[in-house]
Amino acid sequence: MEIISTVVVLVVKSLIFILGMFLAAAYLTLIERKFAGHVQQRPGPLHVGFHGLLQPIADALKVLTKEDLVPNNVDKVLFYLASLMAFVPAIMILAVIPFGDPIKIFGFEIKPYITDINVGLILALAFGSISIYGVIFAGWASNSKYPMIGGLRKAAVLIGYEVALGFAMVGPIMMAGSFSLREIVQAQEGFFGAFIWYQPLAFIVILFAILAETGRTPFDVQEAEAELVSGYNTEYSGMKFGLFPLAEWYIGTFVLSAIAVILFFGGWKGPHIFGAFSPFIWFFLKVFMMFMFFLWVHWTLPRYRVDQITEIAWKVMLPLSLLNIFITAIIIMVKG
Amino acid sequence: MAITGNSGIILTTVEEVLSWSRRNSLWPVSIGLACCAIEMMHTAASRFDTDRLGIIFRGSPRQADVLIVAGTVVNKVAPMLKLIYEQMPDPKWVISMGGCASGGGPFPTYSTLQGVDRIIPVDVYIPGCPPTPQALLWGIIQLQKKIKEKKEGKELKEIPIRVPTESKPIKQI
Amino acid sequence: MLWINPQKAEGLKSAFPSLKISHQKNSLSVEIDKDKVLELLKYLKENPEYSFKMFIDFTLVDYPLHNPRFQAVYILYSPDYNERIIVKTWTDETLPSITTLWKGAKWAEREAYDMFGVRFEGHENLVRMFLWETYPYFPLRKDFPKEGIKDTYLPSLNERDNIPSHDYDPYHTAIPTLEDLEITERKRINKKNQIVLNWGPLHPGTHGTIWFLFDLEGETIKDCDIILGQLHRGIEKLAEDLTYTQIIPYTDRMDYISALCSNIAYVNAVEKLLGVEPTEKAKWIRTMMAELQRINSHLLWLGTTALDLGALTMFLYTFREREKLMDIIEGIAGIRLNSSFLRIGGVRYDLPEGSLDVIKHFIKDFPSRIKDYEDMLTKNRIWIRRNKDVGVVTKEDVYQYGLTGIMARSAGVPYDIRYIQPTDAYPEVDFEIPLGTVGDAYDRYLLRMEEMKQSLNIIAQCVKKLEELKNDKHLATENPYVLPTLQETYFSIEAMVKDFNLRIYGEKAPKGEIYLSGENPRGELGFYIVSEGEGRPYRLRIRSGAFYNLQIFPELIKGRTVADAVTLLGSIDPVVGETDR
Amino acid sequence: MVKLKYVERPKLNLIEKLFFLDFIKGLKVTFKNLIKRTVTTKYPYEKLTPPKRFRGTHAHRVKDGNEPPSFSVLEKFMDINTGESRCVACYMCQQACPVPSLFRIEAIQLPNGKKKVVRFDMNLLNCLYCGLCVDACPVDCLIMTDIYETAKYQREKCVIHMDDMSERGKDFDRRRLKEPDRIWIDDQERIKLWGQIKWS
Repeated sequence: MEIISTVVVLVVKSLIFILGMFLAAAYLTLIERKFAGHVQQRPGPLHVGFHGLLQPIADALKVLTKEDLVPNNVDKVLFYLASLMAFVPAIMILAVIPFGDPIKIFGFEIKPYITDINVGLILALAFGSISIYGVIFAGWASNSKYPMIGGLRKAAVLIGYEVALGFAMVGPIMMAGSFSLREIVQAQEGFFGAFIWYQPLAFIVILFAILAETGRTPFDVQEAEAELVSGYNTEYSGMKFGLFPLAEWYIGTFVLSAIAVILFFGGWKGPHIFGAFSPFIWFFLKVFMMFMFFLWVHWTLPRYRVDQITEIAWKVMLPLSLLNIFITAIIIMVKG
Repeated sequence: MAITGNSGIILTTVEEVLSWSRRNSLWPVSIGLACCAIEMMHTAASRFDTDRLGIIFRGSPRQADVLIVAGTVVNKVAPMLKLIYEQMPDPKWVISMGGCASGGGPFPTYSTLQGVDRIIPVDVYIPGCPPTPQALLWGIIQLQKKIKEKKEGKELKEIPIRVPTESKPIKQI
Repeated sequence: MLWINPQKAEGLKSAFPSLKISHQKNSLSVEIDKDKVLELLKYLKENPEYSFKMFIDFTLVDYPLHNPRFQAVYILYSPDYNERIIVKTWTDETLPSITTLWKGAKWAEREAYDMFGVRFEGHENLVRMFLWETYPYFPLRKDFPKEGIKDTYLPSLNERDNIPSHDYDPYHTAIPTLEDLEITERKRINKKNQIVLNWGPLHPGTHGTIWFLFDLEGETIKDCDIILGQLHRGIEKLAEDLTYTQIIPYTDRMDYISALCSNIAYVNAVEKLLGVEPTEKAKWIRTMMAELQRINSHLLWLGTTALDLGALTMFLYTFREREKLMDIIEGIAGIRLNSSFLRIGGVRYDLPEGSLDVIKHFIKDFPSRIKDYEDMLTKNRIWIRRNKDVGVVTKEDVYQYGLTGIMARSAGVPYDIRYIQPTDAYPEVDFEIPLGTVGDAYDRYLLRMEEMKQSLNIIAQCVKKLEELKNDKHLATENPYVLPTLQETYFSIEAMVKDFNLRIYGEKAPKGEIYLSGENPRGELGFYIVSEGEGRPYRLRIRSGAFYNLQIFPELIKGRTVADAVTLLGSIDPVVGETDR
Repeated sequence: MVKLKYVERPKLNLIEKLFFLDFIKGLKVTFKNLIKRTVTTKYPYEKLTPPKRFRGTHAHRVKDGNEPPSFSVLEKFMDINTGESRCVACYMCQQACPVPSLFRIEAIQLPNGKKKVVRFDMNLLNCLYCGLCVDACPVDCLIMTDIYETAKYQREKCVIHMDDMSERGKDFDRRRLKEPDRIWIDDQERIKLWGQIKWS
């Protein structure tokens, strides 16, 4: 009985998370388009629904009912697999991200996370790395030159920044003394307890790494439109195409923003001014601010060349994150 | 040619919803050929902003719904353009922007294709050299009307959707 | 006029006794036998007394009744003495290639082969320039009809049953198949490395329909060639059938981003040929409009280049300012892009009410926008890293390839037509010509930004002057070659008859030739017009700046990556309408 | 006077490099624009009115008593009633046009010796909108209007004929004939992009 109830709870939770994430991702596209519009002094989606509120639905319906075109000379298995490989790991990271402390509603204890395991962060990194395969498969299976180059570029960038990202996360982990994301949040007490004040170097490295991981400028080499049309997903159409930007630009950015908020901004901690849902609101507010910051950078800066990006990854970001570990270790040792 | 399935017996509401989503999310291929491409860029820019109507430009034809042929199509580029059109997934539409694309325009010469409709079927013709952004937007609205009409299987005729009169009357001075 | 001093030209006779010197009102040309021409050009290039180092243009003129049939025309420029010279020779089938002297002649010779079928001995890869490899005709020959040979049944797919219009013909000229294009591609480049990447012709990043072929190893470009002609509309052929006034709208559509500048270059050449002097006011209006158009064009360049390098928002900011300029041009000329505003002897309309106020507002407002752009890009480390040391052009390259405009000035060569051969009101305005020190893409960016500021300065001076000239005439209608205005036609029968005459027979230009150029935002746009005393030009050759500037691209890109190709192409800033004509 | 000058190449100093001042400058510009008002004209709900000089679809002015003197000279050979197109079939527009084939003008000889224009077709798909035909018209008949919304589903619909050109001409004259020759007349619409302009 115990097992069944756990399974049911898990399934229900997962469904809520996945559906919620889909909807959120769809509306994140609208937020991005609105934001980009206003940065450029235009309104963005406006006439489809009230202020473009139905725009994501129209886009989704259209993309779903579009002819599913598979070019003749592609490797069919990999071609289908690639879009899943890119999308599923991005969603799976959600499994380890806590959105708040357990709360009690109608006597039930609801845990706003799927699992809380003590290697949460490592799992998140691992899932993040799997999505590289999606990109490489997409590039390879398309049997076309632009996707090929785009895929290889993206792989080079991801590998470089995965390392920097991992090492930069070590700083907060050392301070919290745990890999569990929940415990990391609990280690940050009060406004000045947030790790951003102690780990600014790690934060900068992680900012750059997230930009690179999610393919936003200045690191969006994989789909630099002027060079590679639309990069590794050039040959994809319909919903198979839709999954890529959804996974990468929206879910990826959202999830990684959540991790960054947990690591540096004390997660859902904040003054209890919104009542019972205060932790959620704080958490989503912080993640949203983070997301907006990425958008802001995306719509401002030009992009690096791919060799310059990898150069920065290996020559600047990696040493910086190692230096950060070193400094943190010394401080912890001195303080005891 | 472009619209599939029009039995008229089942699921008209579903079809209506689909037609609504299609006409509100027309993604053109960002391919510019000549002068008209500049006006097409202006249409996408801040002053006129096609994004309002849900139109965003995609680089790859595989992800696009509309081919806006913006500029002179010369014989040498015609097979490529046809290839691009064939790479687009159904349902797809073609807007022929400007005189050159629609009918050869002012270049009745040995090297110019006299109308892009000789190689790909065209849905909307926009005269002009080049058409202003407003004229292009009007053409896009005409295409949206066409998509709506096709769905209902009616004869094509001018129907009043939420569009004011032609060219706003000028206040008397 | 910048022609070489006749006495100095006589000096050439000592070395080449068979030389014929012809000194006309608008040109100075020397004629020599075909087998001596290479020697003469070498002499002109290397002798320090002449030092015609810079290659401007090469073309052919077809005289079907003359024997030999084709006249070859070389136009050279001497930067040391600020002089031009035309060298001519006659041929029937072959000519010696001058690519050993000037690399810039490579494409010009290919174009001549493409259009006239004259072969060049010693050319490294003589293939078609604009048309495809299996195209059987040579279109610019006089015996080829302008509309081509309509031998293919190619009806409209939409309207099979009814005839769409009175000038519709279901028969069409042959269009190539994909195999034909593949043959064309094969002829250009041999695969030596890993993959041959087709960059273009219908690609978001190629600024139109240029077709690049990259032989790649990884992402490094080992070899590159360019296929042009995806927008070859045959303007040169069309022009032979039109009166001088009727060609004006076509010059718009060549360099469609700077239509007014092209108008001005063309109209100036025709006016010199006809001996028409535009009115004072027209000159100032032209200068003002040209500079507005220059800002317009540079803004488009800035926007698209920034877009190509990833700064998406920049594109929309520049287009916002372009909208303002479009508003001004629309208000004055009547149409936003291809304005056809100029007429022989002046401009089409006088300035409308309120136009100077709007322009003044723009002058006041624009510097703060430039500052925004500079804040976003100039010192941005990404921008600097992407642009620095990409495509370094040296002075020698400038002379070898005939580079003009920003490309020449970024290498430190002060080659600006507004400076060496000022037309219109340019002799009377003050401005600075920025020069680069390194010659890379970053220099070209800085130069263009500086030019926008200088253009603003010129516009301010023009506005001041035009306020004084308020009641002057905008068209020199008293001249017999100038079309009367509508008001004159309505009220005077003489004007109506003159109008009818000029419309039907064209402006009968005296027999002769002229080469005159204007400073386009993209480089020197020159018009070489041969008149046989008729109302239509016998041959109109357009020397396009972008055509020659683009020619250096394959050399500069070797050993760099695809991402650099975007930067370099952006900094060269070609417009396909002008390169292909 | 024209002067030559060499441009300076700016360099980043250490402080700018370390604190990302170059990025912050750029972010400042985008933020400044984020809080500004949009410049968009919400076509089709709002429209820019083309200026009077705008070269849009062609039209014919009709015989309405405002003809120029040249018309009265040429009218003697013609059979034109009031309210009909002023065209006198002089073919000057066709002569002036760079693409003459786009015109198709036909006139017949009536029994009373006068001429009547029976056909005046223009294929707008071949038109350059250069305005040379308008400049050539000696009787102020052929004009260009501010109509630009001309997208059509069929190619044959893009050919305009004499009767609809006369209608368009009447409509245009009714709306805009008395308007001054101004750079634009819809200041309220354009204020979004331009801001307040100081008119003299």
